[in-house]
Parts: sequence; structure tokens; C-alpha cells
Amino acid sequence: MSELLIFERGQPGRSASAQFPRHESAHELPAQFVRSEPPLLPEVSELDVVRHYTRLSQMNFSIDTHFYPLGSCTMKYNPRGCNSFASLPGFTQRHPLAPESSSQGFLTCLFELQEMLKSVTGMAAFSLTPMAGAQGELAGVAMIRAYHVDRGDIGRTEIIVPDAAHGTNPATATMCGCTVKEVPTRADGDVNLDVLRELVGSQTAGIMLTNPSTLGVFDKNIKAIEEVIHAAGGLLYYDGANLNAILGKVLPAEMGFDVMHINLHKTFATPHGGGGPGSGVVGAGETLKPFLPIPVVGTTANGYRWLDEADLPKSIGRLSAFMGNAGVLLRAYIYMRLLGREGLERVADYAVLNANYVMVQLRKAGFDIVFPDRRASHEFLVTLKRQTKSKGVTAMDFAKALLDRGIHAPTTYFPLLVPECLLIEPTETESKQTLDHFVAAMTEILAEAASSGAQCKDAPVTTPVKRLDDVRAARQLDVRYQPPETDGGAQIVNAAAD
Amino acid sequence: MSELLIFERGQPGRSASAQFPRHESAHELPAQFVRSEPPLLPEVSELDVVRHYTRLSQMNFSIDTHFYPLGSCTMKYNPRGCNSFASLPGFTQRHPLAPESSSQGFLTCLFELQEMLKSVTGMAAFSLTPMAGAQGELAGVAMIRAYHVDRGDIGRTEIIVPDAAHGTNPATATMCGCTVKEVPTRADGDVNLDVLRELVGSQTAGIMLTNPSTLGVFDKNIKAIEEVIHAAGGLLYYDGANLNAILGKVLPAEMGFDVMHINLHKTFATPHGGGGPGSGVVGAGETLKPFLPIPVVGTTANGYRWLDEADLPKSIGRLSAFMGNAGVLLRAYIYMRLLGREGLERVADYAVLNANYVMVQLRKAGFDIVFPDRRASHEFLVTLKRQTKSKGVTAMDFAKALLDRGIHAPTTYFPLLVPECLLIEPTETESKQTLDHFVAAMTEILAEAASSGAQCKDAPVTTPVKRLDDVRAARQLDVRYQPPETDGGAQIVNAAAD
Amino acid sequence: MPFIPHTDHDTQLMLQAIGVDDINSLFDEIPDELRCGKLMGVPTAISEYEVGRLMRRQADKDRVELNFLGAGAYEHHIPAAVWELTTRGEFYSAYTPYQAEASQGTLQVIYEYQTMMASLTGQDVSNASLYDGASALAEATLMAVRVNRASKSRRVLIPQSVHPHYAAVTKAITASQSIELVQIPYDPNSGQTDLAALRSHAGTDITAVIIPQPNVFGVLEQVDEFADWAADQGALGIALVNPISLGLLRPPGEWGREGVPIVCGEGQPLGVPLSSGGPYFGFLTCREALVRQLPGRLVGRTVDRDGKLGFTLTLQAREQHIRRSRATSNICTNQGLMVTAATIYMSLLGPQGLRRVAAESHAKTRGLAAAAAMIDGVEPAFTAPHFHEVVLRLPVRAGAVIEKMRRQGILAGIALSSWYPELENCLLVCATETKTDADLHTYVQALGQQIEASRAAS
Amino acid sequence: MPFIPHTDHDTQLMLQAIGVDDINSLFDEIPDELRCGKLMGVPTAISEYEVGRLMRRQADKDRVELNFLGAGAYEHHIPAAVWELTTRGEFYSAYTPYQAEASQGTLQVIYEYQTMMASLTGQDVSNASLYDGASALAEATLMAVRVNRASKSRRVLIPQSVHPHYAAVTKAITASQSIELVQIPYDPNSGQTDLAALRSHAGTDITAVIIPQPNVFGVLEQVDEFADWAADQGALGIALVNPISLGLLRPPGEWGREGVPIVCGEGQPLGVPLSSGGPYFGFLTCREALVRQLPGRLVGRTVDRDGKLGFTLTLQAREQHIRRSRATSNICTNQGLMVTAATIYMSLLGPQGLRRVAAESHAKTRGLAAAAAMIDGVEPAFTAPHFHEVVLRLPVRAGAVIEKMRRQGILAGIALSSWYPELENCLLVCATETKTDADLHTYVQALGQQIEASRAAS
Ligand SMILES: Cc1ncc(COP(=O)(O)O)c(C=O)c1O
Ligand SMILES: Cc1ncc(COP(=O)(O)O)c(C=O)c1O
Repeated sequence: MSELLIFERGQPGRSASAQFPRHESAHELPAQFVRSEPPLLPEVSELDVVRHYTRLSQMNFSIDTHFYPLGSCTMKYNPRGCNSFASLPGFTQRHPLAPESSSQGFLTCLFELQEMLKSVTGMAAFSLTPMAGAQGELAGVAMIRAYHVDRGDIGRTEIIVPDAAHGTNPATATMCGCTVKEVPTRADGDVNLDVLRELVGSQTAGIMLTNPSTLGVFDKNIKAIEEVIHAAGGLLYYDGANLNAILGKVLPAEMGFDVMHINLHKTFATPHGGGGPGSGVVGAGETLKPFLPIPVVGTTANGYRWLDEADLPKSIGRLSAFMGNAGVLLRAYIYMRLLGREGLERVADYAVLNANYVMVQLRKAGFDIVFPDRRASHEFLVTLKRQTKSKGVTAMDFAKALLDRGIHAPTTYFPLLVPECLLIEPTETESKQTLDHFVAAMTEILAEAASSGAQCKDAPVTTPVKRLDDVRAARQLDVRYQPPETDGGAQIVNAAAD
Repeated sequence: MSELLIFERGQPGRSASAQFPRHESAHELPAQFVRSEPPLLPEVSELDVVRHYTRLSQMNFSIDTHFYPLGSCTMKYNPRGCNSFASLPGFTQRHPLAPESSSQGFLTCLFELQEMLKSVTGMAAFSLTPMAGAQGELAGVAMIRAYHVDRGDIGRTEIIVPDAAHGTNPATATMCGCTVKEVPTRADGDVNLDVLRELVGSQTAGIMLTNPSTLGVFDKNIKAIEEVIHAAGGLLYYDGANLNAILGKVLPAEMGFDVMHINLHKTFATPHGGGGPGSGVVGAGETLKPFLPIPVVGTTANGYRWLDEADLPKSIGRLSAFMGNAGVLLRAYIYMRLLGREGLERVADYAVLNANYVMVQLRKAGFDIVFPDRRASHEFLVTLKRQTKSKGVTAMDFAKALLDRGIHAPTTYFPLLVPECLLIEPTETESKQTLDHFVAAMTEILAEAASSGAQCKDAPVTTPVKRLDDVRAARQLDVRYQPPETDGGAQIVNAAAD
Repeated sequence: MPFIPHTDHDTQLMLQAIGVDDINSLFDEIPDELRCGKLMGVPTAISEYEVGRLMRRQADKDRVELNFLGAGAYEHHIPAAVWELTTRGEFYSAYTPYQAEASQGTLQVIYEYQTMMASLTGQDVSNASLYDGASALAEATLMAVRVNRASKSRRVLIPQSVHPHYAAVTKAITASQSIELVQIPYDPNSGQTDLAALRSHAGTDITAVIIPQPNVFGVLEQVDEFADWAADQGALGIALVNPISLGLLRPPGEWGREGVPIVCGEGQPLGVPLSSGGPYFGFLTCREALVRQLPGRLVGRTVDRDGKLGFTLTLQAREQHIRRSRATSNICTNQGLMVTAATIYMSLLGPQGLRRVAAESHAKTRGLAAAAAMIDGVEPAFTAPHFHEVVLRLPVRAGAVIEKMRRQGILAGIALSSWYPELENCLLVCATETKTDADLHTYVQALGQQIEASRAAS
Repeated sequence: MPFIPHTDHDTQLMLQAIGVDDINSLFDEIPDELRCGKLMGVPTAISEYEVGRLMRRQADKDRVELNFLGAGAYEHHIPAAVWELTTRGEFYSAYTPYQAEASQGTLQVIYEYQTMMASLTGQDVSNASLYDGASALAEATLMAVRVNRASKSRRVLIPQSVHPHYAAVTKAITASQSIELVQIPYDPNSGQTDLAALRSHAGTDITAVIIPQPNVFGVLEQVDEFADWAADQGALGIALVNPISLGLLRPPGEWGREGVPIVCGEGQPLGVPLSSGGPYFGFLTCREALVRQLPGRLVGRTVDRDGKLGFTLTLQAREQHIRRSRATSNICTNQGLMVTAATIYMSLLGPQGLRRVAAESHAKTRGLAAAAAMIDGVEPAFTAPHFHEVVLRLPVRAGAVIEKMRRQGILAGIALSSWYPELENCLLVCATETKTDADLHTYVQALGQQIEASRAAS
């Protein structure tokens, strides 16, 4: 199975002309403004387009077609109703700058979403504007900095981040003009408190933490961590990417966090769309509430309205041209209404049940669990260090061998500190039958790896392409199609060595 | 690639409960009315359902994924806009018995559709109620019979049908209580006029004809045929399945036909849906107009209304519970508006161009064209008699070998009178590039067949299953799943020998 | 050129290959005198955008808030997943699965559908659909006549309580095969078929008996007595049922001593939108022994060359494309896509969901009837238990009330007098699980108000 | 349990395998004092049907007939095929294509997208999207600062004619990296950036210059002069463009003598619905030499083991998951699905379609402006040529007119005075190809009427 590029399907002069305006008026623009060469866009029929992109879609693994236990990503089922109702014309055709008087339906949903998010986190207020987790982090760290600056405490420019943290955490700290201090993880998976105590000081702006961590364990010392940070004058940022594990069990605010984001595209089942869009709504306790990014939905006597600079003068400002990924927010709202209080409380129950079940079954099957003495949160780590050593079969080989069995690979090589690891997150929407199937596939691969391992190294063979040459991709950079005529014999070659 | 049955995915007690009413009221119905055992329906989650049917869909060839040159079926592109606009809530939620006062939007579309259909056929009136071509035929033949009876000419019970006719033609005649007389085809593909002259008489109710015929040729003697039938007191029925070939070139009414149907799912691009729904709207000249099935859309001072028994007392009556496949009619309406007059006229141009091009290219490649001296209409016939004789490679083998090349097979073994035939219809929405690809694939198979043929006989090998045992399917009839517990060890076995 | 991919260059190359100068030459076998002019009755092309605006305008005209109409087409909740999956191009734009290996998706869907429908109706075999409920009744009637060779009369008893449109379609389709449809009246008190009237046909040669459950009034018939009587007469029973009701009600396969061997009905309630009456689909199921007289397509499970299970169309020798004038029916294209939707719908609902939908619809209609009966002058027309429709007798003309309630955004029901002149002032009302208590309240309020107004006016 | 497939039996077996008694035991590492109570702020579950009704009610409240708003979000015709394909489960429910072999569909789409955007903007490389237009401008600014190592000032010139929200976002995101944003005023007559004011910065150390085309007023800037001046100063040019306009307008890669090396903007007009402001997507393209400072994902074409072409994420060492605190940006999840939609949109439109959409939008706005100018007291605020938006100066307060026209079902435009106090009574209006001549007429009629009324009232 392979598919030409859409450009290669085309012919000069072909078009899907039912999609055009029927006429083209003369424009009278001065020539200096006008394009002389048409852009390289496909010249194809509507059938060409439909056939091409339908076929391409079939070349993807997805939740709708495959089990997708990608750790840290929470690939749970995206209820189809969320898409249908968020796509009602009243929502999709609403202009972002429509007057509030013709926006009450939309604002009602967003206000209620803010309220529900407060309830599931214990935070005092939410801003819905961040467009992904990383932007939520940026908002949060910017708020922490603004808070310190607002108090005249301008020397606090260090952000502490565990070594196991997601890459967005340190990257965000840098974007906010902070320096990053790494705190190591202890052998049991918890943060090393002793080192932490040494790291903090008058330069500490705060710490970024997710709990349960990206190692799949709940840090039992969270209260002690809080004390250390708060005592040092820093604030605590909660990376809510792993909220799925504790929904209805613990409130981040009660763990002592001052600000947090939630990945609605993880815990609240909005789709990942092949890489986005997401939403990284940001919540704050009383301390940081004045600094939330604008706009926020507030109430008036007549209904709802946008709160802006005038209402929130200490706000860190605006993070998106309008108000963030509205369509994603609506999907999360619908999802929460569908599940309700009782359904949300069940999410963590079954996410954690599934993770612990798979962990136990894999251990029984002979896999090395990274934290064998800990409960799995909604995810857990397996390491294939032993297999790599003995037969050269790596975590990557396991990942690819799973693809051949119709299962998307778990997250590989993350967190970076665990060698040859797979981070496995089944989510609550997968059934025992699917999990058993996964365990069986893993066991089969383990057996293969234990014999020769050759088969794993060849995998995948059932996918549209076999294992790809990533080095060549970076060395001989080919990031756009160039039609043969204008090609001059080569793509951009050696533009960058990675 | 294979997929469990949805029943096998389930577990007792699992459900997609967001889809239920949340409560179940007690019903107080007397026990004798109430079911004691639940039906065998799947017990699955919403994710189970989505994953299962998404995967099943991927196991289909379709226009949206493959070239589909299935003769007589006119597998042209179904514009996506037709689906979107016909699915607007105002249409999908409209109850069939809604008062006319809240139906003017819908009735406007249908009335205009009737008018457009009159224009493209020359007929005097249309009824939109028949739900597929075969039901349109039933309407037409019933109208012919009703006409004769109305005139007191009750002995006319014979329907003449060419030997090449589609199976629905003779089957329809029988359903209308008529006897079928077959008229043979001459070597050049036209109807044998001499035999026809002998067949007609005072018992002749009429003839059912499609022109161009299912042999892919336009019968040049159509006017002579008309004279013979009309002179004998019979009427002419036009099977409009092949209208795509003559749209804007010839009007069936001007060829002398008294009544006809159109397969909207062929010429007017409504989707085939894996076997339906279609629409077989029926049109009549002045003679048969009073006999059209009800309801028909008419006008009043205030807009549009349904014409019923009271308006059309001679009508053959009602053929569907309400008014036929409304959603299909809307799609055809939208399609005609998108193409417009000029677009509809182009349909036949390019359908015929494509068919003749492929015919010529296949002939050059060494294939035996059944009517080499005729123009192809929108389709044409190839025979593999020679290949079957020499190497035992049949039309079926060619068909299956095409599947392995990502092309849906042409229609095989139809019309029945041509041995080892393929009826090839490219349609106007396919590009020269696609046709060239098809010719190349056919040529490649021809070469394989000329050498050993073994590869063709093994085909297909790239599909989810290999060649299926049709004989076993009929002999050991297994037409429903029976769960293992209740199975008693066997499916329905030998219920019927075919 | 919308939807035509040919560039001028392509066209030229193709004409050259064929050896003609222009496209028009390809039509040279058509006699000149037959060539027609422009299709002036068709407007000029408009763009997709323009068509979209036009259609939105038309669709908006017909939107109604609250719909209490039934009479053969029912509003139920359709899970969002149903049509998101059904309209996937691979289902939507495929043909009839003649090439089995390239159509396993569609074929497996149909096999699953057959399983569900057979079980729901208590039968062994289901076909792959017919056009709609009414034409399915006609086909079931023809099938029964073919099956019951012992009977020579071709007389089929059809209760008056069968939907009048169904009776009309059955008549139109069976008319020319000299089948006699004999009407059996209903009991004006209970709303059930008058069994005494039925029994008056005892001893005559009867080919088949049609048994509706529920009947057009929403009333539950005495199906056991009906079925047994038919069996006693050597007549074939044909059940005409609402598939949602079978989530709760006893399936025809279990009616009476032996069950009824042929079952048909309208599949629309199973996940198909109201859509002005179509596309819907007719279902038809039967006992195993009758399968060779079953019209329509049938999918069977078999094995491929490697012994792997797979699906294919089977027993095609019953069908028109093989047996031509001796086929069991002329049906070819059926309602495949609707079957896909229904299969997905039934999978999502499952046995529990279907029962709940049935029970809730029943409860809502009971609630509505009870509340309406509190209005002065309004009463249920019939005494027998009903499923999810009820006939209310009003103290004023039903038609007038309907038109007034429509202006309030409520489709109040169907005035039965146009079908049953004796049922003057009678309104056929349906409430399914889609109606909330607030909706019922709105309805009853409006009904009371309009009756009041009508009375005041007269 | 909605969306949870566990039967009690399954759960029991799983707990047994784990060796605990109940699910709650699995949370035993969480300190008791941290365990929270019920989520009382969340209402109890409702069914999909109920949610559907609720959402329909909310959505219907906000429906408007005619929308003439622009200012960064534009209504264009979106072909039906775009979202029917984009929401296919395989695109919709997939993750970031980290496992390349299992994600060739998404990867190829992005590669095609990169090709289209690079060509549209006249650049070599496009990333795989950023969040939206405003954050793309912020990222472009940060990128320019990283690229232009010769400049030490971190001063970036930003015309006042850049959308104020874009300026605000750029400020918020770049604030803590000690980047100085210096505003350049616009000429109150032409509506273009005041080049004299720009030139007053000559000779100072300027890191980058932002060049909007068209600017927030819909006005076309003198981009050649702009670009050349920036190059002369050793400052990097950052073009901020509307992608639809590039169907007609000269691409930034060709501005001035050398072209501008970084281009960003809002992708929404390319097939993404208005949707209250998101999800949209930001695009960012650049010259080949700058690729290593490009933030966001990038897809490259390579070969597999058998030498077959395939696609994979490449140059990941720029990204946060590899380079962590030294990454080019913190962006991880981007707006992938929107990119899919835009790629399909651009494929359907092609070069001809895109030019027509641009030209028609331009023509419609011209037509509207001309007709509006016939109203007594209404005049265009600026003299320079515009693309598909125009600022009208009214004789009365714009806000009042807007509110009144809204009641007539028309969103009349944006009152600019809240962003630009000096632009009192000014209305920013946009008409795209979606507006018919009749729509323009309706608009101008209503505008005249409401101005009349406002005058009479005052
Ligand atoms: C633990 C963690 N933190 C942060 C993020 C960043 O979220 P996003 O990708 O939405 O920017 C992710 C997502 O991958 C994550 O898993
Ligand atoms: C020539 C011809 N006539 C009649 C029919 C019957 O039409 P339908 O399948 O819609 O009943 C067909 C369709 O296959 C056909 O090709």
C-alpha cells in the first residue's frame, strides 16, 4: 500500500471547480501587489482528493482502529457525540468577535466548563485560553513569575523540574526566561527530597511537577515537597497531563499546587487529531488567580460576558488571537456532561485498574517492571535493558513488532532516564479482552526476542512502509515536494545535519 | 486482516450506556405480550462498535478508495456536498406525514426535480416514489397493463424483453403477471427486428428496452422497433439504467418510449451504499401519465402539495409506505443543480469518451472486444473466451487478478449471452491517468494468462480473504451467527442445496 | 468542469488514440433525427457554496420543534456514531458486494444484521433488506403464496388495523398476480382485530393471514389467538411488527403454539432518520425451511482457499440476475446503507438498550395519554393495551387542532378520519423515549388550549 | 458505565490477578488525608440524547444570518469534502505520528501541507503548524531573535497596523525573554504603516521587523519598501500574511530585492470554520538556511529498508522532547487536524480556486465599500488599496449601529475605537466570496437605515 503525492495525481488545468466562485472579477490592484507565478497547489478533481485522502487515512493507526497504549498520552476513546454536537452550525459558524448578546449559548457552555474544572481540581479559577498543555505550562510559569515580580521579589528566576519530567516542562521554563534546575528521582520513583532541599533558595520561582509522575507512580511525599517549596518562597506548578489517574481521588489544589494546566485532549477525551489540536486550560488558586491569562468568562446580570484587561489588570495577558481552542473546549464540556460526576469518578478507577492489571500480567510473563514494588498509576514502565543486552532487541524493536500485531506501540524511550523503556497506558476505555490480547502479543514478542530476535529487528513488515531511515531523513532533508521540471535533480540536500 | 464478529467482541453485561434512556419505567403490560428471552444483540461498548465497523469499512473496495469500472452500475463519483446538504436537520428530521404547510422547503426541491427529470427525458410527468430501478420497472409495466385494461384491451399480457436485458426486466414482467417473450440480439449487437416482428401481436402488452443496451451499443433501429411495437398496439418501456450514455444527446421520449425509469443512483450519482438505497423514479408520456404511482408533487395557489388518489384516480396506486427514498431524491436534486444544464450535457460526452478510449486501448493490447465494429456507449464488452479455452483463465480469474492490483473488477458474466465477458464502464469522473493504469493492469494480467495463468487462478491474495467457496456457502448454509453455547455443534447445515 | 477530470490535453490524446476528431463523433451511431437540443429545463450550474445556501434555506423552512407523529415512521435517538460510521466512504460509495473478496466489510455487516434480525423476530433467516416496510409486506405476501402450495385460493386476510398505506402498497404490488386481499374489521371498542370476524372465515381456503403487532392504532393485537387460528386453517401467518417493540414484546417466532413463520416490517426505527419517508428499509425473516422462497439478497459465511472464514452472497439462484423471470422477486438494489446504520444502531443499543427504548417509549405514550385524558372531552379511543402510539378522541375536529398546534411548533398527531372516516375527531399520537416530561406537558397544555379555542370558535 | 467496557465479572478477574480486593486498594499509595470527596461541582450524567438537545439549544441561540466580521477570522466556503474526510476516525483519533510506520497517512498529509505552504509563501520550508496566527507571530519573533545573532539589541519593530491581539500575544509570550517590541505608527490617511516613522529607526540595532500584509485594516502595506529597509538595517523581516490573499498577492519570498525570510500567519481561512476562535492553526515558513531555528514539528521524506519512499518526523533535535530546556520552543501538541483540513482545502481549491476566492473576496469588499459610501456621511477611512476588509467611518457611533444591525440578523463589523481610540465611529467590515450581491444590498440597506435612526435619535 502506497500512495502518490497529491501533486503527482494532478494534471495542469484540472480542478474541482464546483468549489470555486463561478466568476472571477477583475481586481484593479496595482501590479506590484500581485502574484506573478501561481503557487504549487495540486490541480486535481474532487474525486482525486477524496480518494487520495481516504486512502491516506487508512494508512494510520488510530484509537478508532487500533489499541493505542501510548503512555503519557491517554489515548482513550473520543465519544463521537462530542464531535457531532460541537460541530453544530451555531457553534462552528460563530465568529470569535461576535457581540456577547449573540454569544450566550456558547458562553454558557464555557462558564459551566470553568466551574466543572474548578470542581475536579480544587482550583479557584480557570482560564480556558491555552491551546495545548505546553501553552498551559507557559501560562502557569509566566503567572508564577508575574506573581513574584508583582511582589517586588524579582530575583526568582529558577524553575525546578524533576529529571523525569516531560520535555515541555524545561522548555517552558526557558521560554519564560527562567533557568532550569533538575531534581533527580530516587530508586523508588519518588522525587529526591534531600536534593530538592538543597536546590531551593531565594532564587527559586517554583517547581513543575506532575503527580503521578511520568514514571507512573504517585509521589507519596508530595506534601513534603510542597512544604519545601512554599517554605523557600516558591510556588508549585501542576502538570495536569496525568489527571486521568486521580480524577475524583485527589485534588491538585489539596496537594498544595498553586497553578496547573489540564490537557483536555488527554483526561477529557478530546481527540488528538494526528497531533492536535488540544487544550491546556489553566487553573489557579487564590494566590495566582489575578494573573490568569485573558479572556475568562464571567457573569453579569444579563448572562455571561468576557472578562478582559479591565477586569483582570494583573493578567499575564493574551495567549491566543481570540480565546483558545473553542471547539476543543466544547468537546470537553460535552464529555463531562456525558460522564457526569459519577462517570468522572469512575475514570481513575478503571484507568488505574487497567494499568495495574497489565503491569501484573506482564510481570508474570517475564517482563522487567521498572518500579515493581509500586502501584501503577494509570501507566507504568517496562524496561527491556535485559533483552537489549542479551540479544540486542531494543525497546524500539518491541515497539515495531507490536505494530505488526495490530497494536500501536507504547511510548518508547521516555522518560529519558530509564533505559530501553516502554511507558504503557491502557486507559479506562479498553476492555480486559483487549488488554489480554496485548499481553499475549507482548509475551509472544518476548519469546521471539529470547530466541533469535531477528524477527523483531525486521518488524514492521505489515505496515505501508518498513522501518524508515531516520538518519537519512535528517541528513538529506526533503521537506517539500519539488516537481521534476524545477527540481534540478535533487531535493534540498544536506541543508542541515542533525 | 480479519475481524471477529461483533457478537464475539462482546461480554454479557457490557453496554454503550450513554446511548440508552437513563431510566426504565415499569411497563405494566400483560405477561403474554412480553418477551422472556432477550434477543441476541451484541453487548459491547461504544469503542467496540466504532473500532469494529471502522475496521470493517476498511475491508471494502469503494469509489472513494478504488477505481470501480463495474459495467451497468455507473460507479461515478458521489459528490460529498450532496450528502452534506441532504443531511441537513430540516430534511432528516422531517416526518413523512408532516402537514404540507410545514413541508414547502422539501416539496419545492421535489417539484423542481420532477421538472428537471422531464427535461432530460422528454417525458410529460414523473413520479418519484419507486425506490430502485426494479421498482420503477414494476411501476412502468403495471402502468402499461393498467392502460390496456382501462381501454378494455385485457388480453395483452406479454412483455417482450431482449435476451441481453438486465435480470430485473423479465423478473418485473413476471411480478406484473405477464409472460416474458425473449427477442434475440443480432451479431452486431442490435435487436433482431425480424424476430421481433414475429413476436408481436394482439397479446403484446409492450417491450422493455434499454438503449444503449446492456451490450454497450446504441440500437440504431430504435425507431423501427418503435414502429413495430406501436403498430402492434403495444407500448415501449425504457429501462433508464444507461441514461448516463445519452444525457443531453437523445431524449427517451423522442425515441418513442411511453414510460421509463431512471436509476438516480447511477446517472445522478447518488451513492450505492454497498447495495442501496437507490431510486427508480418513473416518467411517463401523455398516454401513461394518468397511471403514474402516487404520490406526485403538484402545485397550488399557496405552494406545493401532494397529488393523491383523488387527483389521479387511474393511478396504479402506492408503491411505498410514504413517498419513496426522499433522501436519495434530494441528493439527485443537489447533483443536478451542481452540474446544471451544461454539466449534465458533458456527462455523456466524457462517459462515452472514456469508454471508447479504454475499448480502443484494450483492443490494441490484444483483448477481444465483443462488438469491435461498434462505438462503445458508456460501457463495452470484452470476452475472454479465447483465454479460457487456451489456458483456462476465465473472466472470473481476470476479475480477481484486478482486485490484487487495487482495481475493482468490471461486471462479469453479464449479459449472460456473451461467454466469459467483462462489461467495463469507466464513467466520466475517472481521469485518463486512472484509465491508463487500468489498461496497464489488464495488459499485465493478459500476459500472465498467456504464460501459465497460475497467478490469475490464485488471485486475489492481497484482499482480506482469498477466493471464497461459494458452493459451500450455498450447501452448508450459514446465514446467522449462533453463539457456541446454543450452537449444538453446527450451523444450519444443508438447509438448501442451491 | 465540475466532477470531470479531463484537461483539454487529456481529451486530445484520448481522441487521437480512438481516431476521431471530436467527442461528438463518438455519438455517430445515433440517428441524427433523434439528437436533442439543450436541456433547457435544467437551470445553469451553481457552485457547491450556492447549492448549500439554497438547501439550507429550504431545510430551515421545514424545521419543527416537537414531533408527536408516528404512523409508521418514528423519531428515536440516533447515536452520533451511527451515521459517522455509516457515511464512511467505504460503506457509502461501494456497490452491491458481488466481488466478495473486495467487499468483506459490507458482507460481514449484513451477516451480523441477519443474525440480529433473525433473533429479534425469533426466526432462523433474515434477508439483507427490502425497500421499506410496506413493500416488505407485499413481498412477504407473495412469498407466503409461493410457499403455501397446499392452498389454491390465493386469498390473504389482512386486518383493517394494518396501516392503510401498507395495505395499499400490498394491493398495488400483488394486484396483477390475482391475489385476493380480504379485509378483517377491527373491534371499535378495543381497537384490536375483531377475532369473531376473523373466525367467520374458518373452513375456507386461506393462503395467508397478516398479523400486525402493534397495529396502526398502536394497539397490541391478540397475536397468540391470531397465530393459532391461522395455523389451524392451514394458512401461513405473516407477522408485521415494529422492530423497536421487539426489545420488549414477544417475538413472532413465539406467537401461539408454533410461532409465525414469516415476519416483516419497517426497519426505520432502528437508527434511520425520519427523512420525509425514506430511505428506510424493509426487513423480512423466516423459518429455515422457507429460505428458498425468500426474496432479496442473503449473505452466507463460508471459507476461502486457506480455510479462513469469509462472507459471500449466497443462494443467488433465487434472484433476478440468475433466475430472471422465475426469480423470487425483481428486487436488485435494496437499502444496504440503511442496514449498515441499523446494524450499528443495534450494536450500540444491545439487548438492554433496546428494551429501555421500547419501555420508555411505551411509558411516555401512556403518560401522554393519561395527561391528555384529563382534558375535558378528550379520551382514548380504544381500550386494549398499546405500545407507543395512542388514538385520542377529541371533542373537536382533529385537523383544526393539528394546524393550530403546528403554528406553536408542535406536530400534534395524525387525523385518522382521512383513513378511517368512522374515526371522526380521532388523533393518532406517538411519544417515544425522545420526549421529556416537559415535552409531554407542553403538548398537553397546547392541546387543551387549542381545543378550548376551537370550541369557543364553533 | 458510559465508555467503560468492564463487566463486573471482568473487574473481579482483574482484581484477582492483581491480588487486591477492590479497586480502591489500588489507590493505597495516596495519603489518606489527600483523598477527596465527590466531585459535587459536576452535574450528574445525562445521556447522549439529552446532551444533544442541550447543545442544540445553546447552539441555536448564537446563530446569525449574515456575518460581515473579519479581523483575523474569516468566513469562506468550506467544501463538504473537507470535514467529511478530516473527521474520519483514522485522522481524528490518531496521536502525533511518533511511530512513523503506523502513521504514514498523517505524515504524508503534513508533507503535502509543508509543500503547499512553502510555495504559497514563497519559502523553502514550512513547519507542521503552531497554535494560531498570533502565537505563530510570537514564535516567529523568537525565532528571528535566535537567528539574527549579529544583532544584540533584541529590538523588534512591530507596526501598529498589526492586529492588536497579535501584538498582545507576542508581547505576553516574548515578555520574559527581554525582547523589546517597538511600535511603528500608521499613516492616518493611507492606513499603511508610516514609512517615515519606520525610517526614523535607521542606523539603530534592530533585530527584526514585522511586516503585515494585509494589515489589520485590510490595507495593503508597501511591503517592498518595508522589506528592503529591514534588509538594509540588517534586521530580519517577518511577514505576517493572510494565506487566502496569497492566491492573488505577491508572496513574501518575493518582497523587495531579496524577499523576506520568515513568514507566519493564521491558517484558519484555509478550510477551518470560524468556531468562536479555534481550533485554528498558525503557519510558519522560512528559508532553508533557517530551518534549525524553526520551532515545531517537521516531516521529512526518506526511504524504508527496501528503499521505498516514506515519511517521518525529522530534525527532532530542535524539539522539547529531545533538547528539553534548549529546544527551539516548548510546543508539543500542535493543530494537526486543522492542517489536515487545510491540506484538503488547498487541494480542492488548487491555484485557480484560491485565486478566485481571493479575487472575489476582494471584489465583494470593494463593492460593499463603494455602496456604503453612497450613504450620506459614510466614507472609507483610508485611501490605500485594501484586500478583503475595509474601514468605514460612520457619522454615528459604530457600536450602536452594530447592536441594532445584530437584531436584524447582521453582524455589521467591528467597532475599531476599542482598539484604536482615535478611530472613533470606525467600523471594520469584511465581505468574502460567500456574500452575494443581494447580501451586500441587504447590508447597505440596513446600515443606511440604522444610521438614519441613530441620527434621528441623537
Ligand atoms: C506529562 C506531560 N506534560 C506535558 C505535556 C504537553 O502537553 P501538550 O502536548 O498538550 O503541549 C504532555 C503531552 O504530551 C505530557 O504527557
Ligand atoms: C440495465 C439495468 N436495468 C435495471 C437495473 C435495476 O436497477 P435497480 O438495481 O436499481 O433495481 C439495473 C441495475 O443494476 C441495470 O443495470
